Amino acid sequence: MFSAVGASFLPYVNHSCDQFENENLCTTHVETNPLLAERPPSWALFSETTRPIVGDAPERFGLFGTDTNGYDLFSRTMFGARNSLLIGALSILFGILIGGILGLVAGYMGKRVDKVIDTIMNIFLAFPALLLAIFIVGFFDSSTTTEAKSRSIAPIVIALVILSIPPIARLVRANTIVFAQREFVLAARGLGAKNGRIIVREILPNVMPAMVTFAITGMAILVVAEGALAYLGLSVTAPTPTWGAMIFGGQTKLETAWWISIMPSIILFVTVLAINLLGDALSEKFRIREAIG
Amino acid sequence: MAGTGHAHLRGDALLSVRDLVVEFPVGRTGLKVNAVSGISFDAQKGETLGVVGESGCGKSTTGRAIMQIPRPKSGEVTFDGQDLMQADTETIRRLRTNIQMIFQDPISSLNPRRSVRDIVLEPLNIWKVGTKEERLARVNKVLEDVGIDPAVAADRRPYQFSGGQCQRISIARALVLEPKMIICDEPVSALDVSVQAQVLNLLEDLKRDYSLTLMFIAHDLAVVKNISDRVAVMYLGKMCEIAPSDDLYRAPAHHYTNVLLSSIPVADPTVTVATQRVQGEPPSPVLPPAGCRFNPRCPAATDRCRTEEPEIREVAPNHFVACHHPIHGGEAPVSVRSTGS
Amino acid sequence: MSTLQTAVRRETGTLLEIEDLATHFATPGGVVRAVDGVTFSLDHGQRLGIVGESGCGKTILSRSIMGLLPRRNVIRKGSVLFEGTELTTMSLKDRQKIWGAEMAMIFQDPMTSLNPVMKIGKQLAEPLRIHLGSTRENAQEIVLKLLQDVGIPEPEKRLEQYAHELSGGMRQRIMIAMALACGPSVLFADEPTTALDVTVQAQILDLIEDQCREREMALVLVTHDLGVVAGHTDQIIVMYAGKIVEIAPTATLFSKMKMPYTEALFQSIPKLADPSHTRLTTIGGRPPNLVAPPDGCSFSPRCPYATDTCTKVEPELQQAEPGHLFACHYPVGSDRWNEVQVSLGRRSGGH
Amino acid sequence: GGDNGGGGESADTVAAAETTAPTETTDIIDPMTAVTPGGTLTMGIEAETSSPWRPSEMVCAISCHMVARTVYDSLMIIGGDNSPVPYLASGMEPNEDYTVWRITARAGVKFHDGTDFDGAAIAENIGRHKTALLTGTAIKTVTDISVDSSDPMTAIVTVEKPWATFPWYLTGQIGYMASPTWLLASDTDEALRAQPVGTGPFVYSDYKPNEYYTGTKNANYWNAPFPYLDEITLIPIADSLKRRDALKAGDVDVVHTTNGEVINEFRSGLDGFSSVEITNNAETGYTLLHVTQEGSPLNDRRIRCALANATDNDIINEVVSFGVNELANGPFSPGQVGNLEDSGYPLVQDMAKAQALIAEYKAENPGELKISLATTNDATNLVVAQYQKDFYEEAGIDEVTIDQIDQGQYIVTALLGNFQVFQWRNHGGVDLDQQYIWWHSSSALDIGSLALNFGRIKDPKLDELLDANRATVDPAEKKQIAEDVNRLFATECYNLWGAYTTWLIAFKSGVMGLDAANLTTPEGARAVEGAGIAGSFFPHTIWRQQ
Amino acid sequence: MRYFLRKLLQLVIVVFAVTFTVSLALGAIPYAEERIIAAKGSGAINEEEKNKLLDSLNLREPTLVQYGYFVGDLVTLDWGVTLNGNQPISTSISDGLGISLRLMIYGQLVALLIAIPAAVFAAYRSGGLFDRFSTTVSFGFISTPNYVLATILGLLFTVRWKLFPAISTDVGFFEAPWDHFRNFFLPTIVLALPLAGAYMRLLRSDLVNTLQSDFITTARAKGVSTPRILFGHALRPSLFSLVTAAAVNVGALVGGSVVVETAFNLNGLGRRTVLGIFASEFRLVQITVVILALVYVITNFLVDILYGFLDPRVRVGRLG
Ligand SMILES: Nc1ncnc2c1ncn2[C@@H]1O[C@H](COP(=O)(O)OP(=O)(O)OP(=O)(O)O)[C@@H](O)[C@H]1O
Ligand SMILES: Nc1ncnc2c1ncn2[C@@H]1O[C@H](COP(=O)(O)OP(=O)(O)OP(=O)(O)O)[C@@H](O)[C@H]1O
Ligand SMILES: [Mg+2]
Ligand SMILES: [Mg+2]
Repeated sequence: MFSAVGASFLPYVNHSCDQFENENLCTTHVETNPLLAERPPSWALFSETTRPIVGDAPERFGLFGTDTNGYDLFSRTMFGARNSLLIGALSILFGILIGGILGLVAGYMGKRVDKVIDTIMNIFLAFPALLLAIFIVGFFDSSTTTEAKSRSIAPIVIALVILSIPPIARLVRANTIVFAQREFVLAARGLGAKNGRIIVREILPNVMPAMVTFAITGMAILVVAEGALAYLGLSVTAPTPTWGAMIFGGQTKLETAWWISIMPSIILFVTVLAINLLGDALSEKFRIREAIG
Repeated sequence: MAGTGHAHLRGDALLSVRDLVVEFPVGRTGLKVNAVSGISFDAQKGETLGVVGESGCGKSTTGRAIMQIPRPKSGEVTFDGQDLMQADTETIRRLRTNIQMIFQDPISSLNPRRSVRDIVLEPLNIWKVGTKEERLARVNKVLEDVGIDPAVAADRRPYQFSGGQCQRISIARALVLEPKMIICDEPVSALDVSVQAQVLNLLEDLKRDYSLTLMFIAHDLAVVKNISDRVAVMYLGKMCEIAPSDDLYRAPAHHYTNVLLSSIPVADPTVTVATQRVQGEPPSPVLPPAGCRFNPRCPAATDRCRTEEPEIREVAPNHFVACHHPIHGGEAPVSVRSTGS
Repeated sequence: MSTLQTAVRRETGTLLEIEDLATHFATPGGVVRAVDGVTFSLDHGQRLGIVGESGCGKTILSRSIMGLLPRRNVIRKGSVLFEGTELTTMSLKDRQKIWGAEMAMIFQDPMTSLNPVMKIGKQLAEPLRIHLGSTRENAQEIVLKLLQDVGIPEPEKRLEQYAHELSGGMRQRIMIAMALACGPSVLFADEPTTALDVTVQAQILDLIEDQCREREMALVLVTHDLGVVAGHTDQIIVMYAGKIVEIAPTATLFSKMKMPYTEALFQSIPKLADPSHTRLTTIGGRPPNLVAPPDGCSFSPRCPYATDTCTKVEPELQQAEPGHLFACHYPVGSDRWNEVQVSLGRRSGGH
Repeated sequence: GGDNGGGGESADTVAAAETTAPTETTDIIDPMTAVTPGGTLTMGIEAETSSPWRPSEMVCAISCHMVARTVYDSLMIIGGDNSPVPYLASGMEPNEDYTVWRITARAGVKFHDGTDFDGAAIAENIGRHKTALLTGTAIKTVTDISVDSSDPMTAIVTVEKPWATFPWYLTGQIGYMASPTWLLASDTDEALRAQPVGTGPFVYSDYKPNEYYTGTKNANYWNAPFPYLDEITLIPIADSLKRRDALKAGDVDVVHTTNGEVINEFRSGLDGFSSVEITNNAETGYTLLHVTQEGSPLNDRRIRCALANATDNDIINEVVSFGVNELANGPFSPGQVGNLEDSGYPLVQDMAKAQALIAEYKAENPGELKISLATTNDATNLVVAQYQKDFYEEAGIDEVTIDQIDQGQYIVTALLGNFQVFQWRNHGGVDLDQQYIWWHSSSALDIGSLALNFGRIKDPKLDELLDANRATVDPAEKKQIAEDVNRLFATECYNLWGAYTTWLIAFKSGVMGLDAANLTTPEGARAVEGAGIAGSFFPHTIWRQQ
Repeated sequence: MRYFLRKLLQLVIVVFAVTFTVSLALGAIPYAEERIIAAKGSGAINEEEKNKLLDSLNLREPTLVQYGYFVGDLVTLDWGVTLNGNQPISTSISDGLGISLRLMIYGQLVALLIAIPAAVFAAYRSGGLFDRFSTTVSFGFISTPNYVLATILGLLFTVRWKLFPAISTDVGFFEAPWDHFRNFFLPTIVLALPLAGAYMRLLRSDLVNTLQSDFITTARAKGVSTPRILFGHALRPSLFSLVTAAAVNVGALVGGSVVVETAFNLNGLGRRTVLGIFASEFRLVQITVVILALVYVITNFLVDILYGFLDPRVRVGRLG
């Protein structure tokens, strides 16, 4: 997904170099290929010019312009994709893993197990999501020592995972119940298969498509959710770019330098749309495959 | 009807079921469905026992209860000399392999996401039978036996097959562990007449080749007659009548059996169908009628039927019925007489 | 349209004339020729059976006649004249005026065919209120009468119930009552009893027959069960791969079937009269692929009598006797047929 | 860290009023002639005080003072000649060596609850500050507060050491006089604490935290003809752009702001709106360094000064404040005593020097050089932090980690001393003595204890200068001391100076009298322009053109 | 009946778990004591006062005792005053709840008013132009952060066109309906648009499935007009996911509209909570969490009943 978005923009990067007489700007672009960069490109690399081009508009600088720190927005957006999508992907991955297991077990075992899991999910849902996130992220930041520390993506992922478990578990549970009633499950039991085997071999493959579709949509949602965390300052520490943090960072400059917020917003939107269309396409594919005859 | 009693049970059966009771809770209401209310029957080795009865009368539940899915509330299920009701989970798991099931819906009974080979291989994998090669060889053989070309079909998935082919695959899966008995739960109800014929023929052949005992559940009496040696008629969780199939069709003793028989549409416009139609709607298994469970709809019901549950008894040689007023005369407990008409 | 009016109009003649009707679906896998050039007509009050294997296009045919098809990816050809009016070119609004009023339909699974969240009474009253503009009270009255007609006990109570609270048989009766509500001149019954018990099936078939007679309503009974059509129709169409392969008055068809497919179908039914363990005749092979139907006669790949001619030349419908048409190069009773029968060690008429 | 309030004593000096309003200026109008009294006014302020309205408990920044001044009068105000003049007090006299102060209550003044204002009220009010976290530190040296046995209108305050500058403290939070009856009642009834009772121009009428505070005209105000307005409402709107929007949309009549974007917008003139700018007595935005932390590289002067040299404040000012502010070279803004043309602090970036300093340090102290930089989640602060990170890293710091913490924790982090580099803004104020508690080693407690000397500066030289300033009233001497302090900060680089804050007050045309200098005492003294706290004014004098 | 008892039991367990965690959570906050003292601002500078303060908050009791006190206070509604002494906690919460509830209800209503017709039309012509257009727009709404939307709409509607106030005041509906509308319009829209996007997606896909059901064909065969089929027959059985999502959002929006509330200066519960965290008003936050949990639990309970109305089959538990 990421490379698809990234790759389609790469030719423009090189192309945009032609517009500049200053060769340094071109080389900067090449050097800071966002897909390879270890850290986000900073204006310090522009030191040939006497002063960084700060908050400049896209029509004058770069593809997307620069932000208030003089960072090239295009590079940061691309680099931010790595973080945002990583956060989204990791969160949904673990969410699916844990939520999926809970849902499968609850749906297949039913009865008491189901009730216990349902209650646990309800407890999680009963906490306001926002506060849960604040608390979780805060918990991992808890030391107020003088030690240098910057928040990595781990606590953010954990917060998002916890937020995404209940809905995933519910979805998987609902699907599992449908398949647990199908006769091939009965047949497997009749063959002497144990519960674990039935869940893994018979039910999981059938619930998988729904999970994958949900995962894809869910990832889009989580990429957006990271933005909400950024609003509360709970996302990855600056200057590491994420889309959420970038959009938030430019929010106060919407009147004077709209591109700082809007450019990453557009990319976020296009990505979310693309991810979801992919999800739709996948689910369509699975649907046809399940059809009879 | 409402057959209690064990008059019809024989000593030398492979499978023997006594007073089987299965109940289910009804949603959130606290009530219960009396799905099976004390049924007894048996099946001898190599025999095909047909079970008929209207929808919801507990046929499938009976079949599953034999396999202990779910475990019945009470009763006795003896298979091959072993009491399944008393066995622990692990023993049952092992014993289940001796009794296999084939289901009504061929699509639903095959996992749509697994290849045909995987599906048929699964039982062997579960029980770790032989080496990998041996398992594959066995799968191929069984597939061939049921008329599926393993070379072409093994890698496909169920949705790429027709209903009849799917049913064959599910039969192959049931056969691959070489069980002693197969419970067929309406295996042809969802199939076209032409395909139905194929599957019925196939079952007959396999029964011979694998020396199987079959329990064949259906609601189509013509189909059941074609395949069965003996036929048991159920109504609302109870046993009505059990007899060798030709006898049963020639001379039904229970009024419900009679109604069933006359309801079968005959593919011959020249035949005027008997006008015997069942009255009223099927009662709910949640609140079954007292006495004989068929009494509210029975043309011959008397007060006795409304209060006293009839006991199973023999009305002709090997022809057992649970009715106070069987069709061919014989008020219970009147001595058995042969059906002359 | 009041019952009286319809009765007057029904006096004579043809109700429906279907001419070269074809319905194809454009799917990603190719064009599915679900119904492929069907021509027949239906008289007032006539009971027609349509039989054939699963997937041969019975449902699509009956829906094509009504014009009740999905909007997208459908290719339609041919003409449907209802009382002389062309239906295929009619606007949706006009067709909605005919649906339920002039032509009604009931379906295979009465559970899924009833709205699970709408009270029975409301669903029943809907066609009355739409087509006849009945008031609530008025509609209720008619509905109660209808429920009595279809033999539902305690009709008042049913009005307030939901579909899931009724038995399968009762649901199908509700469906029938709903179809009959506005006194249509033709009822399409698409496998109305497949989901039901034999005992209930018998009741429902009786009911349909009674109502047709009482209301002088034409019936199109779609089924794959030859037994069902045998007792309840005047005429039968046998379909195979989207085409009519045989059409005959019911009695004629059963006694003098011409098409080997009809024959095979008939022979594969287990018969009560036969003793246990009677070997059944089967039709080999698979139903044809409707995307790429075989050349020549579509049944040829599965037909024991097929020759090169069959695989190359598509047989036209030909007349055996008035009202009995079939499409076969080597019909039952032909020389070729006899030859093969002998080679198979069979005599005519099955076993 | 926005304007994390530095306490009431951040009050006031004198400074030449420097108002520049391009379109329309509020000239000093004789209150007796042109004014039309009446009307209501709504003002958008930048923060909720988020503290109770009892003077000893407030954590008071500008907005808080704006609200407090409607309901309370301070004992002293800063007069037009930049020295404290009595306002609610009728007089304030020291003894010979400035260890005993007699404060006399103005006669005939009544609190809003009808009780009399007297010496006991003064004693009660000042006494309450003794146990307070912030103001308690400020008056730590006060040993006794009593009422003169011979004159019930006079309170006597005794201090440990000579404290010549004490009157400055009574121009702000410590000087606010609340009704002792109310204070007492609110000790038990917590709900009363949010319904202040003072002697001020407006009587408390309604208050919803974070929503609004409303006062209605005190008809019996002792300093007639003030106030002019019938009613004043203050609405906290944290976001400056939103505050401006609210003004433009007509939701409020007046706003104050330090946002460069908004200031520029009003500077260029907007139809229907006027503005005044206040730069005197302004706070200095700066970056705090923790300078005595064990094992911290910041203990080394070279590192601190390297950071100072590495920073290009020009660009930060340009980007963050749209260049509206003047860069700072010390703690005292222009016009403040102690301000120097050249304090020795690097005003322009000198990266080479910074790199040299760090290289020197590194040669002596091998190993990785890491610094953590604390900031809040505020977008602007983050921008600054990222600049700092880039500057410092370019200068040779191996890794600068930005530590984003929420505001609640931010202040505590500062108080506890749990930081290395910290963004901060405060220290407005007129007299150097008002910085005593922030810089003196006596308030540099151990890390982990709440202390106001956040950076834990423990410099005997600085202590000496602060103590000397406290004991004198001689302007020349005070000037010398303040300049020495300025130079000391520049040499030691205890703090990294940023820019002096520019305040702008924008208002609808027709709002008049938004100038402290319009306030006069009954004795005829005028208040200083800017009211001694940049960004604020006295509500007394506002009126609306009808 | 037994079902409701069971639900009730679950409700109790959830509430217990939430209160317990919340009570415990205080211990996990770094420098909680210092933060409380700093927030208190006064009266706590010397050890004695400090201890008095901390003791009065039961902060030094063993965990279980703290929990006991917490629950006791909760139940007796003895919630005290905020640390800064501005307001009784009960007033703060009830004021905030008033604003947030209204905002939530308006937002949900508007979102549903937009989503339902759009979804119905999109589903009716699924794959068509409108379907694709509305999909894109939905994702646009879903992926535009609230604060961006708030800023843009704010610039247009308040500053440029002066149609609505830039900062909303909590004007009661019955006092001044028009002002109430003006003040709540923009926050409602900002809240509603992303919701509408999500709701539309949900409902559309369920509707597409429902429209393929047999009973829809039955209705068509009866001659029912298209709008009536869509709204009268197809809509209700398709509402399950939507209702579930909307129900979950009830809780989420009541406590989680910080962004919108902040953008329009509305002092709702979400904003109060976040400000409460920043101002170390832990007790306020704790109690708010419990209240929000109750809101969640109660909505869930009501929605369970609503399911029964949406689909009578649920009432007898057939859908399990
Ligand atoms: N898991 C279950 N939970 C609750 N009730 C059940 C369950 N399984 C079956 N029943 C009920 O038990 C009764 C008997 O069901 P069963 O499936 O055995 O009937 P059947 O004779 O096989 O019917 P059919 O011909 O429709 O397959 C029915 O009333 C059915 O509703
Ligand atoms: N919407 C559709 N798109 C594509 N193909 C379709 C569609 N509807 C039906 N078909 C195909 O058209 C053919 C005829 O279908 P139809 O439903 O008429 O069969 P049928 O004779 O009624 O079968 P059955 O007995 O199973 O009901 C089938 O092969 C089916 O797969
Ligand atoms: Mg069954
Ligand atoms: Mg069909």
